[in-house]
Amino acid sequence: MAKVKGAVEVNTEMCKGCNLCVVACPTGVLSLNKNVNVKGYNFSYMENPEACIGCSSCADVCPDACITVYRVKL
Amino acid sequence: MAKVKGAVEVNTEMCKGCNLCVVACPTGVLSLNKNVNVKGYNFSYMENPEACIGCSSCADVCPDACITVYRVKL
Amino acid sequence: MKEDIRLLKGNEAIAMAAIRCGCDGYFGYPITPQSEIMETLMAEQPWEDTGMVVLQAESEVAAINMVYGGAGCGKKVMTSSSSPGISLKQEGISYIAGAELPCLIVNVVRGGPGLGTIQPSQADYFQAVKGGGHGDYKLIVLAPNSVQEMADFVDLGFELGFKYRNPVMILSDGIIGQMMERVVLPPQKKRLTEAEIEEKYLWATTGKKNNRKQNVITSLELDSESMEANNLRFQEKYQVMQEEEVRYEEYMSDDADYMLVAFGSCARICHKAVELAREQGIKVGLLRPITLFPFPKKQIAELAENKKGFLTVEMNAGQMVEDVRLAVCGKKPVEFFGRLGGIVPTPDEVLEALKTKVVQ
Amino acid sequence: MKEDIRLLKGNEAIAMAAIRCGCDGYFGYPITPQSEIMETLMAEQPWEDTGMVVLQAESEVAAINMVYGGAGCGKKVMTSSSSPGISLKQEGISYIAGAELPCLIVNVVRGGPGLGTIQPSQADYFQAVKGGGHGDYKLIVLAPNSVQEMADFVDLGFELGFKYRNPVMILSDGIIGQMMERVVLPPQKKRLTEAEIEEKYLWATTGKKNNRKQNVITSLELDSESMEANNLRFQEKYQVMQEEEVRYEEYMSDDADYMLVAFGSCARICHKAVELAREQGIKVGLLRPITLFPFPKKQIAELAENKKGFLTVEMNAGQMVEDVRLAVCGKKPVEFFGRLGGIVPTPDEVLEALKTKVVQ
Amino acid sequence: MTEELIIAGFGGQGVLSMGKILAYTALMNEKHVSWLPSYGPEMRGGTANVTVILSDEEVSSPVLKRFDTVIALNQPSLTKFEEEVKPGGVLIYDTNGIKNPPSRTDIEIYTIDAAQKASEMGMLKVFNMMVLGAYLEVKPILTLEDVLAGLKKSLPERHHKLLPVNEKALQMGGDMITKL
Amino acid sequence: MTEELIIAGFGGQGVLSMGKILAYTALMNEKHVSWLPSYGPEMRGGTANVTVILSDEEVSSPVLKRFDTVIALNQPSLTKFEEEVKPGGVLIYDTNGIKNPPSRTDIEIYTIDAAQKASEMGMLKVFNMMVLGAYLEVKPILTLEDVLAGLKKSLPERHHKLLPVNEKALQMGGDMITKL
Amino acid sequence: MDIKEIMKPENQVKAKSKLLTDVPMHYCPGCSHGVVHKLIAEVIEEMGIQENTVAVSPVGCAVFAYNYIDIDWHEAAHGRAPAVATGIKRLQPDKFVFTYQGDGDLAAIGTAETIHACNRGENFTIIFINNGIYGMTGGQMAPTTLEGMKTSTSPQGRDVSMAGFPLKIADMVAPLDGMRYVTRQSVHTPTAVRKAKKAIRKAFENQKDNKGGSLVEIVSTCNAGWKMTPAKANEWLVDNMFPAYPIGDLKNV
Amino acid sequence: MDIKEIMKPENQVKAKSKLLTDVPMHYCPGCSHGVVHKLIAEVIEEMGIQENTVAVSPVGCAVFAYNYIDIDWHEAAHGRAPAVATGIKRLQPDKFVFTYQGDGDLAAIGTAETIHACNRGENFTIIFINNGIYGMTGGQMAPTTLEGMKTSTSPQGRDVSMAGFPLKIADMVAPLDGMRYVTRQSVHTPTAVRKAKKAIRKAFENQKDNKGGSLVEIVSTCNAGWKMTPAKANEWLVDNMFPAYPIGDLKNV
Ligand SMILES: Cc1ncc(C[n+]2csc(CCOP(=O)(O)OP(=O)(O)O)c2C)c(N)n1
Ligand SMILES: Cc1ncc(C[n+]2csc(CCOP(=O)(O)OP(=O)(O)O)c2C)c(N)n1
Ligand code: SF4
Ligand code: SF4
Ligand code: SF4
Ligand code: SF4
Ligand code: SF4
Ligand code: SF4
Ligand SMILES: [Mg+2]
Ligand SMILES: [Mg+2]
Repeated sequence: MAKVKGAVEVNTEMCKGCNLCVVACPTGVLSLNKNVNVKGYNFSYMENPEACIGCSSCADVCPDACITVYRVKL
Repeated sequence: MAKVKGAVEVNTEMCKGCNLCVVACPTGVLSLNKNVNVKGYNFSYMENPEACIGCSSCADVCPDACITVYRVKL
Repeated sequence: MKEDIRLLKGNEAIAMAAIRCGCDGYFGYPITPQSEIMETLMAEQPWEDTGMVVLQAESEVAAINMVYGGAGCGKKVMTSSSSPGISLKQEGISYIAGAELPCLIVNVVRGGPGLGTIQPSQADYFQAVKGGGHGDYKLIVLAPNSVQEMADFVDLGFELGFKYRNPVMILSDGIIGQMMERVVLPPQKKRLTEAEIEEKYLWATTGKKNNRKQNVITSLELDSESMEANNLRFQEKYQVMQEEEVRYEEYMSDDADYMLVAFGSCARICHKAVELAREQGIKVGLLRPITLFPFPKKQIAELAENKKGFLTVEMNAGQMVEDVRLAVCGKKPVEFFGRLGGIVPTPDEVLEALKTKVVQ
Repeated sequence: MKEDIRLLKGNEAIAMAAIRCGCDGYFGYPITPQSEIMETLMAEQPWEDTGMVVLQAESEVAAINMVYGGAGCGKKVMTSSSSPGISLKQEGISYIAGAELPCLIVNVVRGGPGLGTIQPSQADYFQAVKGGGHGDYKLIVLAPNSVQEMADFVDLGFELGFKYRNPVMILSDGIIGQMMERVVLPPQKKRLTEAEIEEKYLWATTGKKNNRKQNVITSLELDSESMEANNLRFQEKYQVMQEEEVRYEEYMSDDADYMLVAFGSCARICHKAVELAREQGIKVGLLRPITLFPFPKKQIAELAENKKGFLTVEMNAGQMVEDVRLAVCGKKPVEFFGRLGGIVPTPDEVLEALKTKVVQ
Repeated sequence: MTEELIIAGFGGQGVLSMGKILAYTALMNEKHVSWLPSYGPEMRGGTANVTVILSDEEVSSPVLKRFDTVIALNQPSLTKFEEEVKPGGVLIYDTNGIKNPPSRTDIEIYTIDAAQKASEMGMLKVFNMMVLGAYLEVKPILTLEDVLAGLKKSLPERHHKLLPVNEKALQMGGDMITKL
Repeated sequence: MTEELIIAGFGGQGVLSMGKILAYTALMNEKHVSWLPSYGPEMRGGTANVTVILSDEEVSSPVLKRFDTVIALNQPSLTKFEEEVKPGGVLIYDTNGIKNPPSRTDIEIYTIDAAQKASEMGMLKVFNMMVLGAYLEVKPILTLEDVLAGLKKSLPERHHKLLPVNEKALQMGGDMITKL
Repeated sequence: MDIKEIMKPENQVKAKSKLLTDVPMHYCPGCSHGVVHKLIAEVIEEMGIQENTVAVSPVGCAVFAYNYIDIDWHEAAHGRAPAVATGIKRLQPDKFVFTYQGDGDLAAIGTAETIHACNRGENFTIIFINNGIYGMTGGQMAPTTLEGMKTSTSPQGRDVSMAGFPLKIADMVAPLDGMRYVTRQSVHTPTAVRKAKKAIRKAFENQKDNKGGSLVEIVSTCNAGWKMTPAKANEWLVDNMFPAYPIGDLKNV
Repeated sequence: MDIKEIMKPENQVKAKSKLLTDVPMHYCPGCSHGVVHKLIAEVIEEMGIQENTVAVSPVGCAVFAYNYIDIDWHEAAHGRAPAVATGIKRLQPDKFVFTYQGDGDLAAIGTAETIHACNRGENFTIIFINNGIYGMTGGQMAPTTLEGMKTSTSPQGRDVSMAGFPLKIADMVAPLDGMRYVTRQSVHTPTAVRKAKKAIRKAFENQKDNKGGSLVEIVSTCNAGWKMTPAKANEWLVDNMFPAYPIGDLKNV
């Protein structure tokens, strides 16, 4: 079991649904939402929040700096 | 004794007295004249014509293409 | 022969017309709102067909100098750009004028100064007609007001360019460049062969042969007397253009009390404004200069005799209005209405300006 | 304090004056007949003294863009060149005008078009005053007619530049640049410190600190309404200049029947021509515009009321004469006399032209 | 006959090509036309609009501020162009994502639900043809046949297989339109 | 007093600096001056000339076509500028290499043989000062002392050792001049 | 553990840099420009040099960079950023100065300015976004466009016999004596992003040490110009751009 | 043997090329430009291509080259010869085209045009006269001016910390794929002159073979600008220029 646990917060209004965070996440946490934001983009969200290890990969690749990452050592 | 003999003809009016042919001549044939041409340059001439071996060195380095070279095999 | 009718953007029309008029080479650099010119040429691949060369240069400066090279060979060559890019070409343009070479330069004007905006503008009028480059020279400047004229002025431009050995500019703008209209494309002309060029253009650098003297393309002359003589020859040439090449269009001017003067896309808007004004019983006409140099000064001077006033309408802060004033020469009031920065005046605004500024 | 009197070339005077007025940086590229400006600066080594930066750029294009960079930091920066080099700077000049930055550009004009000649000319008048670059902008253009004015206009140029946040051009020519005359050099001023710049020029990019908003030097505005607003602000600024900054000189105009109008070195020649004419009993005066933009149109319009005619004399094919005509507005005849291609008119020729073209 | 029209929406909605097909078809039917896009720095997303004029006379100004018809395909376009419909003119808008419907009462207002429908039916690529069909239902300046003929002429041969789905979209659009 | 003068010769003959010393000295003596070189693309050789105006009044045109004095230091300069001497004016020329002497009779003509002399005496570097001395003999606008003082002020300290030879040259020039 | 509990300020390990403004970037979804902006903002924030930084963005997709990073900026003419930066740095030598240039900008129209600034060893940083295309103007061929690559001005694919070869400008400037640090990085994976950030930091540190020129090339994607999804563009980048523009340091002295 | 006897037409081994006109060259005595002009004229004459040659001389001391070599010429703006030549060669691909450029021209203002013409592999010849100075305008510093060398804009000697380093542009373009032949030669001795001529010939032959770009750099003197006699300038060339610009082929493929 993971010794760390993470979570991310996506700024859904800034998100452009580019999918890069989804691809970058090593544990398959993220997915694009079926709903769209005001700009018409399918924003990213934690589909499997429990899998998040707070590794920041998603935030690193996000071009629009939409992702805030949290992590706790268990 | 040399097996070839040479001579050069300097276009004295085109000559600018730069002295490069004088320096380039391996046998010390050329020298700058004390007289000047219409443009006021001390033009080059054969001071020691007998030493000329027709090697064209003078003509090669002349920037103003003033020198015609002749050579005969003896 | 059936007419080749298309629905094209102004920029596309220029490209298609260039191929068809037997243009030998295009050298350009991308910039909005005219990149379609090179893109269309690249898509059409004329080098496979007519042999026309199309090259994306490393910059506008390089492009105009490639044009200088090609033009010196007696070839029909052209470049195109938009305002900032045209500014960069000014040295080259002055060289081409000074070396008396024909070529075609297209400026699809956007709003300035500086990087400005990519929206349409006419603020490069002065640059085009007074000489943005150094020295006393003139370009022949053609101002199309439709996609059809975009196409037509390519051929006309080359014709005038070679007739006078002078660079020609098509001064268009973002509207004419980007809009689509019906256009009848000219039939395909053959490019000239080297032999034809040698026969027609004795000055072309096709290689010194047939015992002719060497040909030298240059604008340099360090002897002041000769340099003055060159310049006087240019001035005479410009005078001949002024007498023989003025082109303009009048609309409802016969019975008009007032005249609008506008060129290019602005003239389209003024055309509509004339219609609106006439509906309201205001007798107004429109003079549209087609050649900005040579400018229709005689025509305007004549109109000044029996009209009551002029309104010059431009998408700039007032540039052509100076030429209108020079032509009118104080005989009648000449007012100005303009929009700036990429904003296009509407026919209603023009009508309003006419009423407040000119109509007594 | 004792005056610092020197015998200097106009070009040298510019360099010396630049150091003394606290100029922060010079960026240039060699070209005849103005290379002495940079050469003098390099010999004087002001970086050792005042800290002024002097850099030989890789091209005129680079130089004007270095100026753009330095000017944005609130520094007093300048460049100089001659005609072809100034043409290359047109894009950069338009950017500087569009970003509303102060700077000084010196054009020591030579004959064109193209490579032309290195001899003196005034054929870049249009380029300087109508805008050789794209878009609606104006330079403040100062036309010195002596070595002293070459020196004086450096300081004046910077003063006006900063006052209006606008580029200023000194439009000189090969005569003024190359001739030596007595010149009184101004005393050494201190360069501004960073703190002083931050206080005086709130727009300068000195680093975003003290909780101010970021400063952005730009001429870009894609929103057409805002872009138009920018442009209208520029036009208002130019209007203020027109009202407040016109400079000119009159000579013997009070009782004159006829007026010569000439600028720069040509005005010197006309000055002598006035003397010659007066000897022959011809009552002629001289108006010398010192600011070419803003142009002394009001003054000329007033003169037009009671003079019989005007002769504009230029070393070109007739450029400023258009502005004279616009000012006179048909009230009196405005004739032109010019020499071209590097030839300088003599006072006798001017007198002759006056007699044949203007004097009734 | 003169029809002055603006079509406005998001960049990817096929606004420009819809205008182009309309203009092209009109051209083939001996009308005078002009097609003027608003253009911006080309990046994905953003809004786009195109002014199309179809007329029996020559078109004078291609730039207009009042339109016979406005077709708005998203909220910003609707908001911006509602006021530019001439009194008595026509406003057509797609209801998808519209939170502030139009409020004018001096014009004819029509809605379509094409975006939703197109997405449901996997016909997003011909969404703009639905809208065109709807428009022609209200303003039958050109027949669907004309449009199809125009499409056929303007498409390269290898794309002719797409004609049937376009035809379907045109028809669906015509059926879909509702007057408010 | 106004003296309008042109000095013309080969590039290497010190024409420009001669004019400069003259102008500088006059400036120090409260005169108005202008010094205008003809300039060309800078390469060695070629001809050079400089127009110098010295006056009690402000100098108006620095460009002239008629001169009070012409100093010609080679044949091309003599040929070109002879006709530009004002009637009654002065023409001074160095005889070295002159094949076509001047023919005007309405002016005062002087010759010097400075080039030859300077070359003989190894004083080529101060040839121009000889010419200046000769000129001042004919037109004593400035004294030799003034010129020397001017030279002293304009030369950097380390070159002051050259002052004596300059003085000598000035004097020699004055002695050398012959009226035709 | 509940998500809410994790999402407490003290557990925050990664957040948007304070130097990034709240203005939504105008870039296409997935564009590399955004990532690099973020890194620059972070580096400036971490070095604490916001007050001393002046940046230059020439026209190109990143022309509005000044709207996103909260420092002083100059918008520059196409290609002239290195000259503009020279003016800034020479006159304010104690500021951190960087240019942010595209491949069209830096390797086509701005070739002379780039090479001469590098040759003079101007003590500033060049951030070079090499996406093999002119993004802003609609996807025309850039000097760095790969052989055979389709763009709007090479619709049949770049034909090197007509249009010349992909220009490796970092290789050209690396040997210049004025240059101290020339590196090629990318931002297509988290690891790459972290390396790229280190490179940018190093380039900025060099300025502090008055070392001379640094150039950080970011081999980037332009998914819009390449006509691919962002993820696909990243793959294409690896397969096609990297062989031509291999990642790594070219010079570090 | 009497001199008159030797000087018979049949004994003539070297004479002025027929392609050189009778106009006296305006160059300073001993200037390298003259020597190179002569070589070019000889090569064109020997290859028999006078009728098919179009040359480009930009402004610089050689701006009047057209007065001396009897072929068709274009005078070009400062720095733009490679662009002008591109226009000529693309439109007349069967002509022999060459540019004749100084170091100020080719390595300063014309850097972009030079590099891009080379990168495109334009099938023409660049003759590059590197005399380390701006001759024409009175001896200002060029990009190739050596460290410490005095010029009118570096009167205290070139200070590389301010003005940058001598730019080795032949080294920069040699690696470009478009370039087939890049060589550095000189004309300070008869042997050097003969080698230089061979190099020029090779560069012209490459055009015939449609090979792509060739650049022949001639490391030259400008005795006027250097303020030396011509002979002294040649010595200075060997001692100072050659170490920085070593003679030899940089590329020949
Ligand atoms: C003088 C000039 N020429 C051309 C342009 C048009 N233009 C703007 S950005 C650009 C190129 C953009 O490409 P790049 O530098 O690679 O940046 P990217 O958009 O790919 O990030 C061009 C050609 C211009 N603005 N100014
Ligand atoms: C646009 C422009 N800038 C500057 C000049 C002035 N200029 C003429 S030649 C030259 C440089 C000459 O040096 P180089 O190219 O090395 O040739 P060289 O004379 O040494 O043979 C310069 C700066 C010009 N004519 N045009
Ligand atoms: S922090 Fe790591 S694990 Fe968590 S969502 Fe982001 S990439 Fe996935
Ligand atoms: S990377 Fe950023 S913009 Fe892209 S989908 Fe994820 S959160 Fe949204
Ligand atoms: S040919 Fe040879 S030997 Fe004769 S003069 Fe010339 S260099 Fe001397
Ligand atoms: S090399 Fe030529 S120009 Fe020089 S001195 Fe000899 S002949 Fe005269
Ligand atoms: S066009 Fe390309 S570079 Fe520009 S924002 Fe879109 S993806 Fe990025
Ligand atoms: S200045 Fe130099 S390059 Fe020019 S001609 Fe004289 S020696 Fe030759
Ligand atoms: Mg790019
Ligand atoms: Mg040189």
